[in-house]
Amino acid sequence: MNDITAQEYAFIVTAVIGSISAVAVVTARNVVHAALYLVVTLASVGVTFLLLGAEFLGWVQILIYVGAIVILFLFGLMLTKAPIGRDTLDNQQKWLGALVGLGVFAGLVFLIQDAFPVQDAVADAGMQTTTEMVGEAIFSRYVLPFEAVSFLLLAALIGAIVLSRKDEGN
Amino acid sequence: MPQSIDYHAILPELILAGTILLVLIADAFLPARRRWFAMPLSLVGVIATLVATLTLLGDDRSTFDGHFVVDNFALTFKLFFLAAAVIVLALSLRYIREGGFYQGEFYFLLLVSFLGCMLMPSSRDLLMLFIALELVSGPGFLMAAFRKADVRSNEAGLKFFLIGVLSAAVMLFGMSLIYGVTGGETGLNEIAAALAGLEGGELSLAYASILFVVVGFAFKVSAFPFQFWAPDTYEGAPVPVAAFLAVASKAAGFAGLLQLMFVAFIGQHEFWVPIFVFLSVGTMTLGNLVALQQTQVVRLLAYSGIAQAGYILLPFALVTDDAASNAIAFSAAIAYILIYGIMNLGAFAVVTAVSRRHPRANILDFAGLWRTAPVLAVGMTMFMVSLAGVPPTGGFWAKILIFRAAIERGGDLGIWLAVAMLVNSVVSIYYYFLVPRQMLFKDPERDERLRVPVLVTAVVGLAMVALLAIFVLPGPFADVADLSVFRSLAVGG
Amino acid sequence: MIRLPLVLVFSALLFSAGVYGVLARRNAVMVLMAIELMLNAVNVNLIAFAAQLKDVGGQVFALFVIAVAAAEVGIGLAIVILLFRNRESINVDEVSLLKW
Amino acid sequence: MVGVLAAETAEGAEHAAAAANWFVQNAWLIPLLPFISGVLTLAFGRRTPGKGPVYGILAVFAALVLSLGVLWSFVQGGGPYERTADWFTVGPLHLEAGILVDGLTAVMVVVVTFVSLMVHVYSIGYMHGDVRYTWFYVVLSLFTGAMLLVVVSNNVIQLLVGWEIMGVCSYLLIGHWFEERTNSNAAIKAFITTRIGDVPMMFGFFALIAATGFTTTNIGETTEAIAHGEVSTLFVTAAALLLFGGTIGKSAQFPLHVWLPDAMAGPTPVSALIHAATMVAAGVYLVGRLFEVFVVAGEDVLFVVSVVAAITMLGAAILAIAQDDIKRVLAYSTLSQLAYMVAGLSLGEEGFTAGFFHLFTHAFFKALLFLGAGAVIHAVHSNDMSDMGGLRKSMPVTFWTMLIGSLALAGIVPFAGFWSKDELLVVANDTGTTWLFVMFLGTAFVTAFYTARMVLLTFFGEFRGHGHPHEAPASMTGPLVLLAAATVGVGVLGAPQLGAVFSEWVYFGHPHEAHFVMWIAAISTLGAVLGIAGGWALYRQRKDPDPMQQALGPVWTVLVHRYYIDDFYMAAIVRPIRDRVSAGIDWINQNVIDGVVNGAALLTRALSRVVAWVDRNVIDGAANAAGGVTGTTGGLLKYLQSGNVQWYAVVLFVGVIALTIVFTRVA
Amino acid sequence: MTWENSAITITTFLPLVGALVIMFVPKDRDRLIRGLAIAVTGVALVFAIAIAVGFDYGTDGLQYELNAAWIDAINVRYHVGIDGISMPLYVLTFLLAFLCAIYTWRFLPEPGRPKVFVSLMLLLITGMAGTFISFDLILFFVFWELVLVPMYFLIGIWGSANREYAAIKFFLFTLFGSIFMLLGFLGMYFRSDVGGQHTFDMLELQRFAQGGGFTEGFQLVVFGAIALGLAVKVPMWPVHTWLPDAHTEAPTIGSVLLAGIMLKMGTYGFIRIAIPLLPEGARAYAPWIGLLAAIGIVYAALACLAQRDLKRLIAFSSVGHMGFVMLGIATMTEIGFQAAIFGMVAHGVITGMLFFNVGSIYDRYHTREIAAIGGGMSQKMPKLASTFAYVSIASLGLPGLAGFWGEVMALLSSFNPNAALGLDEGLFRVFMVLGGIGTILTAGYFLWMLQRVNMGTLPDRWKDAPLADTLAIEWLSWVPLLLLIVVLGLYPRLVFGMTDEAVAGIVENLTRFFGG
Repeated sequence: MNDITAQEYAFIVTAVIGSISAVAVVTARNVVHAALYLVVTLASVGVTFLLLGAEFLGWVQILIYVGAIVILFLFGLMLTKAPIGRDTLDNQQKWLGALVGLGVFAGLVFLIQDAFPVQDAVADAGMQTTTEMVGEAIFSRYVLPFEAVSFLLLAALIGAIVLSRKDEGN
Repeated sequence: MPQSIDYHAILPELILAGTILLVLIADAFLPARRRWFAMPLSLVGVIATLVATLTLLGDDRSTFDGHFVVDNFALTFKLFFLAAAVIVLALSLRYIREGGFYQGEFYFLLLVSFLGCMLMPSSRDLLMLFIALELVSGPGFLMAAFRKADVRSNEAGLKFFLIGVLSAAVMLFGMSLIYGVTGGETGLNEIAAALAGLEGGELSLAYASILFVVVGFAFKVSAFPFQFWAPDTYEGAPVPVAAFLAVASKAAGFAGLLQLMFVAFIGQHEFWVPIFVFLSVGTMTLGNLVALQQTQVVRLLAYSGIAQAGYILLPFALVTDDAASNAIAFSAAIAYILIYGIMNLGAFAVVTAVSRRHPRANILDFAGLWRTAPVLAVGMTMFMVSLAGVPPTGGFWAKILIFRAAIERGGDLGIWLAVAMLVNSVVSIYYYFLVPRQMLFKDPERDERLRVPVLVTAVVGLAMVALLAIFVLPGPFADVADLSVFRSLAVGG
Repeated sequence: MIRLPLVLVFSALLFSAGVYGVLARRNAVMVLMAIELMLNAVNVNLIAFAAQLKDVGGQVFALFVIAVAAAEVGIGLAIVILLFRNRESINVDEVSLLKW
Repeated sequence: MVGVLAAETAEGAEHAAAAANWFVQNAWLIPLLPFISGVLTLAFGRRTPGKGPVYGILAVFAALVLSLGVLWSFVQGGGPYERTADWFTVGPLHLEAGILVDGLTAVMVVVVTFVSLMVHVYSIGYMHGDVRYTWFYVVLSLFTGAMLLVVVSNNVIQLLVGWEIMGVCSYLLIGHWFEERTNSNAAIKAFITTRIGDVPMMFGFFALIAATGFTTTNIGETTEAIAHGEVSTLFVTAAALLLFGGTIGKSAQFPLHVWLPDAMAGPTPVSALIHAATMVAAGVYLVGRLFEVFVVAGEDVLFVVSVVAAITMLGAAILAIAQDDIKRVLAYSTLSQLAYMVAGLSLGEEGFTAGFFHLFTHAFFKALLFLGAGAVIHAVHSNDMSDMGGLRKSMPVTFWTMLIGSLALAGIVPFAGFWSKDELLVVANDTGTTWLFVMFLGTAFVTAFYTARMVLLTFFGEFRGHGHPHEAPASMTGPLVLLAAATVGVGVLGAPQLGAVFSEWVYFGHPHEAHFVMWIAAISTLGAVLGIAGGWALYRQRKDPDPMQQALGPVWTVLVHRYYIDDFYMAAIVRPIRDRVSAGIDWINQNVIDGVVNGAALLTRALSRVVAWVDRNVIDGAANAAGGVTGTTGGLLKYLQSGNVQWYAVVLFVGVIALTIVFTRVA
Repeated sequence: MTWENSAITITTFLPLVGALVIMFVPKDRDRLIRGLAIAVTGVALVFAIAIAVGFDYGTDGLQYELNAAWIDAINVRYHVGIDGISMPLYVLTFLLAFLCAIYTWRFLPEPGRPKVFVSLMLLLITGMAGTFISFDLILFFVFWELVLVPMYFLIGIWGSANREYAAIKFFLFTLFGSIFMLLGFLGMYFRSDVGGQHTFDMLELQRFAQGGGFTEGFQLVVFGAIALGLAVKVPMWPVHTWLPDAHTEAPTIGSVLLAGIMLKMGTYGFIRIAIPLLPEGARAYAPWIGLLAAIGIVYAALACLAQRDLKRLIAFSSVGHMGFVMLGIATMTEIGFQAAIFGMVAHGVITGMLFFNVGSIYDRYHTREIAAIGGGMSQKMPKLASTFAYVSIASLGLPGLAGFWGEVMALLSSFNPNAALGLDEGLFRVFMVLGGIGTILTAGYFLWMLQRVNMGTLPDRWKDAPLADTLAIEWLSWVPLLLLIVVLGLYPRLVFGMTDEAVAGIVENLTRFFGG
């Protein structure tokens, strides 16, 4: 018995939107459009998180990605005077790329279907995870990687500055 | 769930982290001329870390629910990384100073990478392995592009970055699936347990995800067909960085791979052994054959490094149900990694010195080196001979040990792998002797002495002595490798 | 509520789209975007499993992935900009001074 | 250590039938002395007054005295005596250094030491002022020592040692004046040719040793093992023939005779000692020493021997007729005389004594002839008889002595040659080998003829050379006189009328009763006289061209070209091997064998190129192809350059997918 | 550590120590460096002789034995010792080393650098000496390879015009061979089972083999592999092609040591390792070894006739002489082995000396082209010429000189090969005949060479060239060899006496193994 729940409806809609925009991201003629499609995709992913009951992650997704990362991209695009126009956006091997992409998709879908058949998948209520739970986990068992990541971010920050800044010498 | 943390276990990492911050801060306050102080500072920090690590020798510790372990395996690698760090720092000093780089930042990034290396062999958890890997790579991307003015360097960075991130993504996808099929496990031992119970579709999905995960590390160790970035990056990056990538970062990759394969996925060996047969043979063959064509020493070393990676991958392909022979293979791999590190660092040290006169460091630029810089020439010859696996050098034992593992494994597979390796070794001799040939038999185009930084000379001498020592007394060395084998294998888990 | 396979298929699609992007896009920034798609696919997987298994670990993992992704983007853009400054173009397929 | 490396001087058992006197017991001194003198000469010769001959002469004289002492013991009816000392051991094979002294040995040592002494003295005058005067004496002494070593050896290996050392000394002396290429050529020719004979002989020795199961090399024991051991007759026959190879080489029998005439390039005293009296006789001695093997091998082998001897005998004698070089005349005569001896031995036990008696006499008169010829050459500074003539007035001593020698050679009573030849004829007759009897006679006739020719052309008629030849110094004439005396005297030792004491010293099996057959003596003398008469008729007055030339016509040309045998060897064997075959081998070495190896190396490198090419053009090139699909020209150009990271990415994913499909066994 | 168990270790490593010491001598102290080399090798020689004197030749066992743990991981042991077979070669090694050191006092080819040269030479010596005393396969292999590197540099740096090609060729050839050899060793290791443990120890392996431990099929394969490795070093036809090049290009010292000792390592390996440890293989391969040896003898002699380069000619002659050695070994008889060892020593002394001569000739004429020299050497340099002639004649196997015994005994042994192994008599007699032909040709090319170099008249172009006759330093380094040539010739017991027992032991085992 599989009755489609409300969340599932919502998810399917989100997923469809997200998927379409995802494809759009990698096919758009215009870089800025691509960036905007990316926003939509990421947002839909965030919504998916919420639907899956991962509130904290959902908001983080929306805030960090939509709020920060995409902005970074836009800056990048501007700084590099990204050209507008189809022919220059794709390289000569896009058909090959398409082929590979489809291959990957097909393969994955097959594997997934093989592992978790849709028909006998049950849709039970996922648990509501609260921010505390996440936080607790991070600061007990995952504190070490947490620190490590902070160093990674620090390094990225410093390095990015070093590399991207114009220095007088050269 | 919240439990007390064993701070002694993570002391080395803490000290290193402290050093990193210190370097960063100090750099901000150092006057331009004094920027290079960052190096001695880092050196001190690293040595402190070394000491701290030594204090851990002997007993096994584990913390964070056994997801962070300090055992012989971890310690061996940590000490190796720290030694490598010392050497890379030594190589960097002049190079970075005279190359007009951002010194403080450079050392900062370098140390962060090494922090990642330090974490790698202790991580018994997918997440931590992932983080450690990124921690090694991230700064690596940046350092590869560190010769800002040079387009080649930029390219090196970009290629390294793209391939790196890409393979990371694939790996992550694999990890996520594993997380799923194992019912939410990320600890390696738990995963092993969980995987044991799988069958049918979930199993095949697990297989696929194991493959994805392997990809991530295969990239790191530049195994065929994920090796493309290596030559380009080594060529473009600053030489010390290339040295770091070729030795430390590669070793870190292997450290991770060893843990994954021999702990988490050991149960599935009949699935992934064929993969490693393919990876190993493919890698060594491609590396050797393409190396024959190289004209630049760094690229030569890159391909030789690929070939060597192939040899190191061979023990993975030898895994069977027999714990004893697995243990032999395991220790062979470790031994090879360590020796490989010594000879490669030595070689890169020489290149660093030569590149001061010949930035591109073509093989031809080494002509008559034994007139202009005898020590380097002798050293380089030694390293090449060792890489070729010819006595009287440590490289000889390295090969013998792998060989022995293959034979002990027995069966057609063992024999054929041994033969494959043998054939490859023979082929490799040719190109390894291209360089000594230039250095010893050709005349330099100008016969003035090459000024060699003291530290570089020291490194070269050290490496030579080490290789000779290992050749003469491989016993203790082999013991170290044996000790580093996981308890789980040693007792036959 | 939501059946796992559906979510997984969604993530698979994101991932494949990313793959295509990485292979087909010339502009380095676009390539970065594609990579972000792939990473997001990973997160979707993690969250889905986490929900299915009622385990917080997946969420934590996802959190780390996000953080790392952010770092990667930063690094990537820095390199791209550096490249752009030196050669007035960031078309990946022109990046080929280094060759066999 | 010392125990093993120091020779145990413990002597092997002394096998002495009758009381052996002191000289016999210490016969080992005989070869030793010349060796020592050789070393001394080499060390101090240049610095001693007279530049060195003194050592050699003293040593050889001492040796002669000892030899006479040895002979004396047999005159008194002493028996054979053997004495050995350990030399070394190789596995089962136990080698001894030792001496075996019997009648044969006794006679040989006397001959060798006597002639050698003569030559030593003679050379003082003849070699005076030579560039390598001292060196000459060094080698002369070494040779004498080696020859004596051969003669006294009691085992084949020791014999082989002496044998080869003789060869080298001969090589060195023939090439003494090596500035002339012809001389060095002759030297090499001599060494190699004899060596060709020596190798089979060595194998023959091996056969002997093998017959004893590789335990000993002692001549007595080995021959015993051959004779009564369990070895197939084929084995024995083969062994005998192999051994005879040595004789063919050293005693210059057909077909290996070619080296001896050329060997005349050496100084004349050398020709006298080595290439007439002693070394060439060693071949004959070898057969005698190992005679038991031949006897056991039986008729067939002996027949082969006799055939070889017969061919050489007559062929060489005839060649002697056509020679202008006086030394070559003597050389060919030596060939044929040696053949006499071999033929004699081929007659079996009866011939044994006769053969060696001829060896004995021949040594004296042939040495005499050579030294005489040397004196002549010394006087006229030419070897060619066309530059001589009428010398009997200017150098009487030489003339008379040489005359004696010639008569002996021609076989005229009462000179030595007559008795020995006569013996041979008698034996041939007794054994009923008529054909050989005829050969002997024929050769005797020819011999007489060319001898006469030689004497006449040299000492009669007008002097045709340049300058004023005069008699040689005393150091040279002295030996001539002594040898002449000997030539006259030694005959009696074998004269049946006088009891033929020789046959009591030298015999095989039981002493052989020599007897005189009047008619045979008559016939042989008649033949000799006829020959001389013919010679007198043709050469009393020298005519140009040589009367025989018209007489023989084309045959003469054949003779001048030595039956073309040398030319044949040169063209068919020496040059092809030395020049063409070797060059071919060298070519093969460089291009085939080495080629294979280098080829393998090249192959690997080629393979690497292929792979690198694949890297460049397939992996990246596929990208170019992909580019080609939607190829804008610019795009194409762009894609022609490699190192494209996105292509790397494609390979990465294709790799992943491929691995997945290949290795993930989807249920 | 008593003298008994440390003697050979000390002696063997003495040169190495010397090399290390020399490395710390400032390189402008030229004389000091060369002097040190002479001193070190001299002391080593004295030690070696002391060892030889103290040796008990009455038994076939190991003496001065030392068997210490080395690499427990794969049960490799530092097992050294010396027996009658090793002894002569061991002593010879140090003798030649000493003489080379003396020779180097004056003669050092371009580009000079005595420090490096001498150090490499000493390293080389340790390596060579080591191979003769190793009784552990890996130890043996290590020394074996140790020799490779310094020789590679000696040729490659101090060689003549075409040195580089020669050096690399030499290196790759021998390395190629030795890899197969190593394979063979490992094969034996893993097949061996001594007390439930694999072993590399030769003696234990020999016992194991005697007990029929190795199957015949296995032995065929492994013997093939090892034989290939050894044959390259010997060198046997047709894998000899590296030798002429290496010799032609190598500096005098290099040639002397190469011909004098290094080649022996191969033949020694056959007697010490291949045959005792793999009797079945030995039996199967003996005829083929014999065949190749016989071919090699004739082939080399013919090739010599075609050589224009003096040094190359002598190099080829080495191939022929080693052919006799291998022929002796192929017979698997006591006489054969004895002959082989004697042949090795004799060839070491004679050919070593020949290369000294050629080196000095080159030093005078600055060419090795026989045609360019053009004869008449005896006129200008009688001493040099006569030593050259003397040694050449020794080399063509004149009885009474060293060269004779090796050849004649080898041929004698091939008259009747070891029956216990069922070797075909007729076949080996054919080899014997070929060998005999070889001796004739050998005489041919040597005499021809002498004719073209020594004899004749000095060409005008050399008339006023400064051709100095043999120098004092040359006499110093030659006289021992010149004497040894005649001493060995007259008194072969010097070697046969040493090797007798040990060889007897090996052949006994061999024969017993086949129930003879």
